Amino acid sequence: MPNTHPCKLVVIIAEEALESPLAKDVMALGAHGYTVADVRGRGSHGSRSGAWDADKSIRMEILCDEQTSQAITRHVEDKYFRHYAMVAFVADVGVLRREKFVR
Amino acid sequence: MPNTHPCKLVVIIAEEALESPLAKDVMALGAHGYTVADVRGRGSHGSRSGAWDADKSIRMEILCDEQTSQAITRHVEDKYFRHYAMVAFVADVGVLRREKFVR
Amino acid sequence: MPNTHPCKLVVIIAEEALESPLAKDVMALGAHGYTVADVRGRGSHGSRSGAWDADKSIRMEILCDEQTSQAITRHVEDKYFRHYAMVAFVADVGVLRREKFVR
Amino acid sequence: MDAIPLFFMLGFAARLARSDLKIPGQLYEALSIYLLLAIGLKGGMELARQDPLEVLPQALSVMGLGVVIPLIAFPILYKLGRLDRHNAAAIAGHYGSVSVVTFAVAVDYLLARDIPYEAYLPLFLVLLEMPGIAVGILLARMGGEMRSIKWGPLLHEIFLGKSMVLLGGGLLIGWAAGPDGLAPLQPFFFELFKGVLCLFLLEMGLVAAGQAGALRSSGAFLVGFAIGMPILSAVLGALAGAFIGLSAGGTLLLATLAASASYIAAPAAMRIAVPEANPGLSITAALVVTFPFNILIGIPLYDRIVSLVYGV
Amino acid sequence: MDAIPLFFMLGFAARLARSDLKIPGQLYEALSIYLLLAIGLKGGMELARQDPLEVLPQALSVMGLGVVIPLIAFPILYKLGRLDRHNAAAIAGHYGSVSVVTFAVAVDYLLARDIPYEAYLPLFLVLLEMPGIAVGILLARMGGEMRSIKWGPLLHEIFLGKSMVLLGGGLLIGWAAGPDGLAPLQPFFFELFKGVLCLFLLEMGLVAAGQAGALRSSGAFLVGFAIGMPILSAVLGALAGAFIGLSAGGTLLLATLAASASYIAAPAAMRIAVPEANPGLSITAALVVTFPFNILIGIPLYDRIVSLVYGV
Amino acid sequence: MDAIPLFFMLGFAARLARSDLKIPGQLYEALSIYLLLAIGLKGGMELARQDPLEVLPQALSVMGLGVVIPLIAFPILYKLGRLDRHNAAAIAGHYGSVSVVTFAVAVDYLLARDIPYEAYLPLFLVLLEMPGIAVGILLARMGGEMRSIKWGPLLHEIFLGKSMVLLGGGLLIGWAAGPDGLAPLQPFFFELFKGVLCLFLLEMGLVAAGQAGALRSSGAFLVGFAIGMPILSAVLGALAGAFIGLSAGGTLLLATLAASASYIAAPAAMRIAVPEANPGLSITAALVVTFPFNILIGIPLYDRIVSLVYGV
Ligand SMILES: Nc1ncnc2c1ncn2[C@@H]1O[C@H](COP(=O)(O)O)[C@@H](O)[C@H]1O
Ligand SMILES: Nc1ncnc2c1ncn2[C@@H]1O[C@H](COP(=O)(O)O)[C@@H](O)[C@H]1O
Ligand SMILES: Nc1ncnc2c1ncn2[C@@H]1O[C@H](COP(=O)(O)O)[C@@H](O)[C@H]1O
Ligand code: NA
Ligand code: NA
Ligand code: NA
Repeated sequence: MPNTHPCKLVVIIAEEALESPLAKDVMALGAHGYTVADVRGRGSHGSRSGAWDADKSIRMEILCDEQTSQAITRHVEDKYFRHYAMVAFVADVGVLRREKFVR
Repeated sequence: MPNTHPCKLVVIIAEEALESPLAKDVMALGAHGYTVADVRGRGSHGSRSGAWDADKSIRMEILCDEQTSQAITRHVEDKYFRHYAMVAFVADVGVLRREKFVR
Repeated sequence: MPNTHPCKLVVIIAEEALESPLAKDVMALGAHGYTVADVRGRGSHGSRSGAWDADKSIRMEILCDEQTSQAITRHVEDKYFRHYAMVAFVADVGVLRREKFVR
Repeated sequence: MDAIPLFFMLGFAARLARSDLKIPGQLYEALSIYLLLAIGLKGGMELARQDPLEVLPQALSVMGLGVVIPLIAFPILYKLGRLDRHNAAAIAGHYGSVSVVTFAVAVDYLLARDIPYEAYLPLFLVLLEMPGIAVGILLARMGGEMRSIKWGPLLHEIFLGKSMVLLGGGLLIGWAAGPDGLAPLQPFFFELFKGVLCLFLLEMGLVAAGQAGALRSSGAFLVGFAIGMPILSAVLGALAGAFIGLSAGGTLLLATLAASASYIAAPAAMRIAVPEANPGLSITAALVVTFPFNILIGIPLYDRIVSLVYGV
Repeated sequence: MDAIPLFFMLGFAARLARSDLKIPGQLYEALSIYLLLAIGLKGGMELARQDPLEVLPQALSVMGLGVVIPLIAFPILYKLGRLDRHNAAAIAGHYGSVSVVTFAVAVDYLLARDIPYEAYLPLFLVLLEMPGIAVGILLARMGGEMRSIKWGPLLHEIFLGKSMVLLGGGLLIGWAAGPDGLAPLQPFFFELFKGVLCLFLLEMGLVAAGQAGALRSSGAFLVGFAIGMPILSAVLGALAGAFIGLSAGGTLLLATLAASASYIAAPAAMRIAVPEANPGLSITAALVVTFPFNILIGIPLYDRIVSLVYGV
Repeated sequence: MDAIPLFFMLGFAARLARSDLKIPGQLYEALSIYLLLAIGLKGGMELARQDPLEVLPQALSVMGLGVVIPLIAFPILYKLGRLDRHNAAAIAGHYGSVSVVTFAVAVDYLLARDIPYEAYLPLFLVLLEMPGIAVGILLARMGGEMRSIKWGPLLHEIFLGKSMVLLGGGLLIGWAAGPDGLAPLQPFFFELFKGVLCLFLLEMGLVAAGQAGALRSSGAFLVGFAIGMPILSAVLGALAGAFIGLSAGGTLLLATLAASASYIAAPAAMRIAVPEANPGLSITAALVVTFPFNILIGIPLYDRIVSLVYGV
């Protein structure tokens, strides 16, 4: 009998300049938390090696329910995708302690 | 014909103080390896910015079979969840070189 | 109505020496981008603590279509798995802005 | 030969040759924290010796310079260069603001030649950091969009960005602690300064060469702008310096400040305030062209300009 | 004015104003490694000049102080403050242990005033680091749970934690190498010390202000404790210093050590040994209240106390 | 007692005792960037004073030494040690190349004893870095596989690896800037050198002890090789030094270079060029055995060897 509960994992990889606006937004949209790591990479905006200020990227992951996941993805699509180097994806995972993540 | 084999990915995000106890535990419970990254974040215990010792968090991921995955998640639930800032989730993935991860 | 589209997420955890060869290879095999983080860990080649040059590991993730995902995993299997400390896995995710990731 | 440009060139060459040399990200941050604090402290220490009544009018003129430069740059970029409003305004803002490292290299130029200068000049560095950025943002938002500017977060970004806090904070601490209070910090903040600057320039060389690929797509106009604009601004700066009564050394520093373009504070502020602007353009201009131009060719050139102004 | 508190205040103000200034995590670690090693080296170097027969009884008395302080703090927290046993014990352990940076600030206070002190005092810093932590853990586990303490991992955590290894290791190296062996390390480990300390205090200001939000939920009692307890401990420390025959300067250092609360070694040890305790409470008390209190107000106050004790 | 080996031993002991002390990865990188640059600068500065006609033949002989050593080491490993071709060749390459930190410790040994040496010796450090690696790769690929070597990426890896760029770049800058140009960098790059070296050795101790577990699986032969080979190479180096007319101090440095084994440049190059070789073997030999042997026992021993050669 599994001890995990279905949950969405939203992952956003974006310019570091967006770290604090994104953090504010996802909390406002109903997430109960998030986790951020420093990353580097390459995409349609070219290489982002993370060596200096304007070249840094972050990877934010948010565990949340389906509804919040949609709210977050729609929001970043509307507000940030056009002008910023970023990608986002959603996965289905099973969380422990479900009550931490649902509204 | 896919070259991947079904496998569990257990992800634990926790206070850095737990890095070495967790590492010991997951190996003892049957995992064959793990990967750790430094992260920061926010959750029910407030913000953990990672700026200094007591404020650091890590993200550990473990590829393992179903049985080990359950052993690990149950163990962290019993032993650590009550007193530590942490979350954990499990995902279904497909691994290369299956023999590296199953008991 | 979901705003995400099915996509593959390939994750490769490997010695840091492989970062730039892998980056070149995945782009040549059809990926449109990748993201890299510094990690540490343990596996069949023992502990890799990341404390110094030869001991560092990276985690590369690539969002791509099924075909590219297979090309990448087969390639790393053939070219690198025998001689390097590494693992790789593939997950099904849903991406925003599908056009960024398919050929 | 002076070591500073050599370190920049080493970094530049290493990256062009695709060496795997990297300066770790947190070392870069550590070095820039150090440089900002040290410059602030030094300026503040000297400010303590100054008569405020003398410095105030100078300070106001200097801030005026920070407003004028982007107002000149904008039409050049928008009309002549046919860039869209957002990009023209964002780039103008970068050139209105200043580069701390270029300033440090110019100070070193004076020290190496024993040319005296008003030691409180870091104050002007602080004062010039933000007006240009603010004007750039206003220019981007002119015509209808004006109301959409959220001034709260913006002023916050500008005044509380890391470079303002470290420079300005250093200035205040230096001013409050005075030469005696700072004496025990001498070995760390002052004696190591040039060595740290060299290491930072190595990294700047790596970064600039890494961005050099973007030159091709940015077009000849932008490259011309990134060389011509600093010279024009340096002339304005030199005139302003003479006008407010600075020494020749101080005037060279002011001219260099005017000529320099920001690649730390401005990109961060513009990314949030004018996201429509393509950061590749402004960074290529400021970092890949203007920065090396200034430290390799510009400073000696501005020295000549200052000599002309002073009729030497 | 002395620069050290100014750096702390700059960091504190910057974070309160929500500046985006950050000290990179690995720079923080690098600075703390440096400070611990440098203090250890300096103490060890002076220890080599000392008569062991003279130091031994002093050392034992000092360790007694580390046992007594948490035994006094615990009932205050448990009975008066009505905290549960685990939290009361954990906090008591923090106050039994010491803060390395507070010690460094006190040393700087003496240097700035040319007050002599026993240069081997870092030895007492090392000796005071762990007894308090051990007593705190014992208090937490008293009554039935006693058996559940796994002493192996615990002693390991306490004696082989990074601050013990660096301080103690530095002490041993300094003692073995002696003044001559350390002379070539002088520029790095001693001359830069105060500058590095300032940078570290900038970061401590950022950290303390970042935790300040937790003050609201921690209650007035804890704030009172975090100010009253250091004063009480300082009095004990001053008496102990006089008793074991330290100079006035040395006594001030011992009083400051007694007054200081650990926010590096103790939190790490308690997190593993007493996970039931809420780390927010002890860190708020030790770092947000006691640490700034000590460096801004406490040290001059303890100087007065020492003067009283010495009847000056 | 000299502080340098003490720092290594502290790190080694701390890791063996499973302390949680860690040197952050980026601090490690920062320290190694510093050491490489500083050594290069110092050597380049002295090179400027040298007659090129005198140095050139020396330089060629030294590069010959870098070719000969792996050619001797390979048959020992392959025939005597019965390692497979790839591992034997990779290890031989490590011993043909050099260790920058071992060199720095030997320089410190001379300085502490006031023994003069040719100050341009870092040039030889640069020249010895790569021939050994290239020979190692050729040995690995001999017999059929020869064609499969991709020389382009390989030469790139060797000549543009970070240690070559920093050492060689530092050498060039030091040579171009000369003593006057480097004077303002003195406090940063030269006065702090030994302190930084100590910190680096602390980290090397941690790393070496962390790899020590691999000793068991590597076998007695490899341990013997990792002690015997350096002594043999040191004798060759001492003879070569006497032959090319170096002073006793310079000869000791050359002998130490010959005896040292690379654990930065060689592992990186071999990992790409000879992936079939097990990096555990070469790193255990070079880092866990040879490195500590050299800094603790080897250098004084080679000093004796040099004295014998010079008939003192
Ligand atoms: N296909 C991809 N797979 C993984 N990460 C990606 C991919 N494309 C972009 N990224 C990441 O997202 C960042 C911004 O992407 P872009 O907007 O395409 O430049 C890049 O710097 C990468 O870190
Ligand atoms: N909903 C969430 N999504 C992603 N990460 C989370 C979430 N909640 C908590 N975390 C991470 O887990 C850590 C501890 O969580 P908590 O115990 O809720 O304070 C946080 O600091 C975050 O890094
Ligand atoms: N079971 C596992 N789960 C997660 N990460 C692993 C696992 N096994 C290995 N790794 C990672 O992959 C690296 C190389 O693995 P290996 O080739 O097995 O030594 C390790 O250092 C870990 O970072
Ligand atoms: Na300007
Ligand atoms: Na105390
Ligand atoms: Na060698």
